[in-house]
Amino acid sequence: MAESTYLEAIRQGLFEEMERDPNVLCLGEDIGAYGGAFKVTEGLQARFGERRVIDTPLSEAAIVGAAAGAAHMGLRPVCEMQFIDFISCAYDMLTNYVATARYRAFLPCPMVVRGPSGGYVRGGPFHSQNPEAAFLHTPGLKIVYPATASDAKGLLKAAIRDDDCVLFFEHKYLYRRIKEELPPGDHVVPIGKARLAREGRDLSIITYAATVWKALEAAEQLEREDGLSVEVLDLRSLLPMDDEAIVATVKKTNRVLIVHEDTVTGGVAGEITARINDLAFEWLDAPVKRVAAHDVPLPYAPQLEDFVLPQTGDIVRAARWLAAY
Amino acid sequence: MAESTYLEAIRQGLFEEMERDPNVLCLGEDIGAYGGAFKVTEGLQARFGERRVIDTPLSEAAIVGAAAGAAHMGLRPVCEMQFIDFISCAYDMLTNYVATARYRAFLPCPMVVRGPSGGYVRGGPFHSQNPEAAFLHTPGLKIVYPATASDAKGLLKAAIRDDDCVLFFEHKYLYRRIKEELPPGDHVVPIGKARLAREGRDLSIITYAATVWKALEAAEQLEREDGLSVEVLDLRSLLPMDDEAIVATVKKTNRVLIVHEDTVTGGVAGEITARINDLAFEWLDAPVKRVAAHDVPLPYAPQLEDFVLPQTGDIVRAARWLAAY
Amino acid sequence: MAVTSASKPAAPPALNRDQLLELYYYMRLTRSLEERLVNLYRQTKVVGGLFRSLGQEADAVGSAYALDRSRGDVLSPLIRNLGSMLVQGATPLEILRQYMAKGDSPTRGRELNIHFGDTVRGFIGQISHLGDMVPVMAGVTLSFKLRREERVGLVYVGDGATSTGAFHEGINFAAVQRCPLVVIVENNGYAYSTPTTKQTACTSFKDKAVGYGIPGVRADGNDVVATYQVTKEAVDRARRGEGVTLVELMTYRRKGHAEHDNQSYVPPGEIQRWSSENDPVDRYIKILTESEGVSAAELQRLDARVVAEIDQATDQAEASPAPEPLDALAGIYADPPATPALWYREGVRSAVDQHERAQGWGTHDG
Amino acid sequence: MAVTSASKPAAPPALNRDQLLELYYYMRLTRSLEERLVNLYRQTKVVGGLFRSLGQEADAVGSAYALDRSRGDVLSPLIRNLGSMLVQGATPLEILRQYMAKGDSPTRGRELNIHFGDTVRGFIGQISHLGDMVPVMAGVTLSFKLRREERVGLVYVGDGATSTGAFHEGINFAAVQRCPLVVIVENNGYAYSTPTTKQTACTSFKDKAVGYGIPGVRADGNDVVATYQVTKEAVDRARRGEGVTLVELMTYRRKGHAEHDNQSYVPPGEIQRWSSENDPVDRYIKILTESEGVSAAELQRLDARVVAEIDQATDQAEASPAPEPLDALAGIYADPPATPALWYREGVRSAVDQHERAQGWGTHDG
Ligand SMILES: Cc1ncc(C[n+]2csc(CCOP(=O)(O)OP(=O)(O)O)c2C)c(N)n1
Ligand SMILES: Cc1ncc(C[n+]2csc(CCOP(=O)(O)OP(=O)(O)O)c2C)c(N)n1
Ligand SMILES: [Mg+2]
Ligand SMILES: [Mg+2]
Repeated sequence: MAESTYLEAIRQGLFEEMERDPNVLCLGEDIGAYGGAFKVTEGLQARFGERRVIDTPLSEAAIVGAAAGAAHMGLRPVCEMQFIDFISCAYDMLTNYVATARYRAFLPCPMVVRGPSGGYVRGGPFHSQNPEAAFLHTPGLKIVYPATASDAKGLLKAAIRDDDCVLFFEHKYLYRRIKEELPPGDHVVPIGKARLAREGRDLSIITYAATVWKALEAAEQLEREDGLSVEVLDLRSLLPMDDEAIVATVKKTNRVLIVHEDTVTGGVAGEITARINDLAFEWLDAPVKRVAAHDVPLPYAPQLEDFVLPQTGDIVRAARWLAAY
Repeated sequence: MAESTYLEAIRQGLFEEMERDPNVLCLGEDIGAYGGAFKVTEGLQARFGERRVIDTPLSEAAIVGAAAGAAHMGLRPVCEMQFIDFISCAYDMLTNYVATARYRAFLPCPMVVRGPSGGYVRGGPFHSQNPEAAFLHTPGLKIVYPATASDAKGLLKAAIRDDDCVLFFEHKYLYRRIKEELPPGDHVVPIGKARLAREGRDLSIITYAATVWKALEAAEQLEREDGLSVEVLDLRSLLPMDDEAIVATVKKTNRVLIVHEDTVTGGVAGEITARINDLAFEWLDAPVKRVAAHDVPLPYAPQLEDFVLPQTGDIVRAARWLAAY
Repeated sequence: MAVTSASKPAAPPALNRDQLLELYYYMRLTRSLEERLVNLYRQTKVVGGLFRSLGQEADAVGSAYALDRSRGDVLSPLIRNLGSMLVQGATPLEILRQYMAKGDSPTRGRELNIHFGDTVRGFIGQISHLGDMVPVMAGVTLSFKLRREERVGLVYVGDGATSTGAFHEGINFAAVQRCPLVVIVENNGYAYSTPTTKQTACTSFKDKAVGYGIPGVRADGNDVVATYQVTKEAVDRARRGEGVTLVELMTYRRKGHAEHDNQSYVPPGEIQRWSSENDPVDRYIKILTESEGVSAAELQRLDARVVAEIDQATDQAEASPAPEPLDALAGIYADPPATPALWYREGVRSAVDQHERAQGWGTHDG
Repeated sequence: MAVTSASKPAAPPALNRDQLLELYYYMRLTRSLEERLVNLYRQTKVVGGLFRSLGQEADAVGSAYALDRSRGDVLSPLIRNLGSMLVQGATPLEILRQYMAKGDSPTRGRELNIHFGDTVRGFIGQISHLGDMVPVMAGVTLSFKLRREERVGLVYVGDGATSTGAFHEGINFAAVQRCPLVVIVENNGYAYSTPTTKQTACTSFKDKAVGYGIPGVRADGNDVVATYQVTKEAVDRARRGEGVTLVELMTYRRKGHAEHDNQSYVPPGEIQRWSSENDPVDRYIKILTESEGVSAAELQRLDARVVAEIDQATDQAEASPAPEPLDALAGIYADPPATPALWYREGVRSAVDQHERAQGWGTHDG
């Protein structure tokens, strides 16, 4: 079988789910004839028609709100945010309306909000965001952020089938840069389960999305240069979070580095640290440390962006410090 | 001097700053003749006129956006959200426009967004929110959440004088329930400094806003019933956070309980835990534990709200567990 | 729902005598139920705020009456649309339980006032954030269109809520998609204390329709039949696949925003004028008795029936149990079905069992 | 900025010959500068995306020309309003440095394209989130009103951006407050790939003004003088304290949304028709030469001046230094002035010094 990119994997997931379930439909800006800003939905309208692949006005709150209304009525809308940065315009709708619908009104709200996320692409402050931390705090939502093509496909299919709203963040740096052979058949990856991306004994790196690849690079370098055996846990799902997998890796290596691309203060690493403290404090031989972006809006110039975002070298240095602790 | 409630203290702060600086103005829904939903701005329009106390349309994004524009031009707007829950409608404007204005465009944005926050008042899911965690993750904003009348006044004055945007959360349960004599003169409380609300040796409770009072109650009970000496640190400012004060209390008691009213997952306690790990891991004799709201939208019925929110008894039980660790 | 009485061929175009009396019944039920709620509020049995629609009963009842429940029409009300909810099949018992935060209320104590929904009877549980229901109802009606169902949706917004971004995005979206949606702007003169002149510079909300490329109409919202008719036309239009209509209903909020509001901001005499000259129930009684040949006795019988129904519902609601605390943790997601209690609650439920409240709390010296 | 030439009493009402030539200069400068940017983009010297205004130069230049910088007027442009920025005093050098992410660019490499501001010259640095600048400019102009300054603000939105909640809230707010604001809707037929028929059901954006209770006017945005005139009237109105005007300018986006867009969604012949029949520069040359007595030689001199200016600016911009990495940490707040580097960077700056990039990254097997 041929290899598929991360982007193609997402597109495949959309195709397969739309084929499987006539209630699945897509909503978004420029997703129809144009196929979306990144061409994720290319070919979808040609295949499923204008009724199921709808070009909307430039209105993120309306896209999300309308998806919720349609979801109440039994459809399964998948909304595209042209860049995930614009999800902020639907923040009220998602956190107040969508997330609470089942709890306060017993209204099912099976829908997905997906879009290109993340930096390392010279996109500047408004085309590079990682919004997961802004929604982690909202019971009623689920959040996934895959790092591999096969997880992208499998998690998207799970998200579309989920009976609640799933935020599906796609890392745009990975869209066309990673490729793999996808598992055959109806490949569904359960939401809420982490993936052990690399086994190790000396130290654990807990991460997700694009920095999974940086962590793997760092792990190789650390093995080569320092003889360190580094475990890399790819969370994949952030809400719910796989406490079991987190605790397992902590118990195994007793040293944890959390890595994410989002800014350090208020980022998801804080929640992970708190869970480790709570559930595995006795197993820690060193403080849980964070490698993340500096606390600034992400600047545009390569020299600045590279400085602000976490890099492989940063992970290597931080891991050495932890290993020596 | 007479005692002032928390609410009166805020009103005094507004009056004094508007007297002091003709550039200060207030914007919000029903804040003029009516004096605001909670009467915080009562008397302000009569004193300063319709040009400086402006009743706006029902448009939170416009209120915040217009405040930013006016702030660029040298004014110092104070926006009221009728309930802080509606700040979600201005989420995009605050996190993308306001927070980044200085960094990306060298535009000063001295403004305050304030409003009644928090639960324990049978307000239901949309009149009880604690939005601090949603903004903790946004460099460029500052966040304060006072627990006492004198801090409410002093921090509001500091917020209005600050050259950047300060989110000023007022706990509506405290509005008329606490009273104290306010310090005389131009009472300004610096942003970024915590307050030691009670000294202790055996255990530290780190908290802010309404749960400061629950923590103090618990501390008294623990002293009385268990002979435990409990320190209570009131953060007051969440962004920036007073790392020094946090580390000092950890080094002193070696046991930390973090308490907040907001939901536990993704709440501010995660960030605090990560900082403690980072800066004072060696001083910990027990895991950092969290007492916070259950992860659900806050329900309306007293029996449900009381169950979901953290109560004094919860703090007592958690503290006993920690002390015995 | 049947208000039985002799069926004469009706006067105004579409409504027969039974229907005319049914309109009266719902208006009276709305008003009397709110009066009962005021009593319960004063007895502190209503837990949260109380929002009145006194003087607006006609617009709520007349507009909702234009929907066809048997065809699966759906509405999304505002806090002041108690009348619409009743027309659409909500019961006084549900309303009372909801206001009193009972465990068997439609939201099991989770939400306030008339914030509850039922997709079977066709109302969607709204949230407090004004404007948000417009995009949601755009989506509800989009689903009708996509499935070629001949169903219609109706969403209410206040004069104040028209200023929200959500209103704008939602109505524009629905207009472009030609969703079968009717948007009612209830112009009751105020948003909380804010008069419409501070809400918009336009003189008539129906003029906002132009910018969305949809028809805008205006009617006397205190005339229940006129309200019904103008809404019915919009509903029929939507059902025919001709898209969105904006209907502005002119009315007046005679009570404060909520029970605590003393309306100090209202010009003297204004409320009095509306109540003496333009009460929708009084006006409708006059029409019924003077032009429709309805006798005072007939109306009294309906009034008595309303009182009896409310009395019975009140007794039942008062006897209803409080919610079970642990139920607070159920149903955030379909899967998992509940979230566990936090660690320090293991084996205890003290906050609730001891009914710990916040008395004393806050009396400390800071 | 002076385009010197003999000063004859001007033909169209308000503009003299110098001014007419100045309009030409700015349109030509806009077009040529963008062409230069395309070259630099192909050489990968432009770091991010490149957004063209080919065919829209008249609407940007003519509208901004209606402002009076000497009186402190302020504008907020869109990505396609390079011409407006130039009129308002931005220099080609600034634009080039900005696109090339240089350390001495107006944002020191922090932001893209023409996203930068200067309160002295009167432009506000916009963000990508469309619509947001309308509330911001409502506030900017509110401050003018409150201080009784006779200054005017002008904000641009695209046909697409009119669908945002922020646009609605901002224009309504400004209308109610009678802020001295002009809102230009640049109707260029598309929002990315979305034609206006999928953006709104209304046939003319100027009709949206009705709903806000403000005047709405429409002009040919490819006629630079007409654009100037209609905007000038709105500006004068605002300056007189008469509030907001919505100005719709009809134009056409001949290039894709950004350089990478192949415009496959555009009906065949449409672009060709606009470029051959309705190019704003061609049209203006015809007017200048046929009705204003401007010679071809005069225009060539201006063209040559434009090229010389751009050549010089390009050399300067290319020689400009890259930003200093540590500058990324400065100026998030007034106080503290900078945020410290994270712990694992203490003593190192390796990510940058080693110019670590992401090659190889992602070639792992998942
Ligand atoms: C987005 C938002 N902002 C503020 C509020 C607070 N609020 C509740 S009702 C109200 C006034 C509503 O006025 P209107 O829309 O005219 O409805 P009416 O009460 O007159 O029926 C306000 C400001 C809210 N619910 N939602
Ligand atoms: C709130 C928001 N949603 C989506 C986008 C992505 N986006 C950038 S430009 C664009 C199209 C804009 O069209 P229009 O407003 O007509 O301006 P034009 O490009 O035609 O000048 C879109 C969808 C955005 N910038 N902001
Ligand atoms: Mg109203
Ligand atoms: Mg456009």
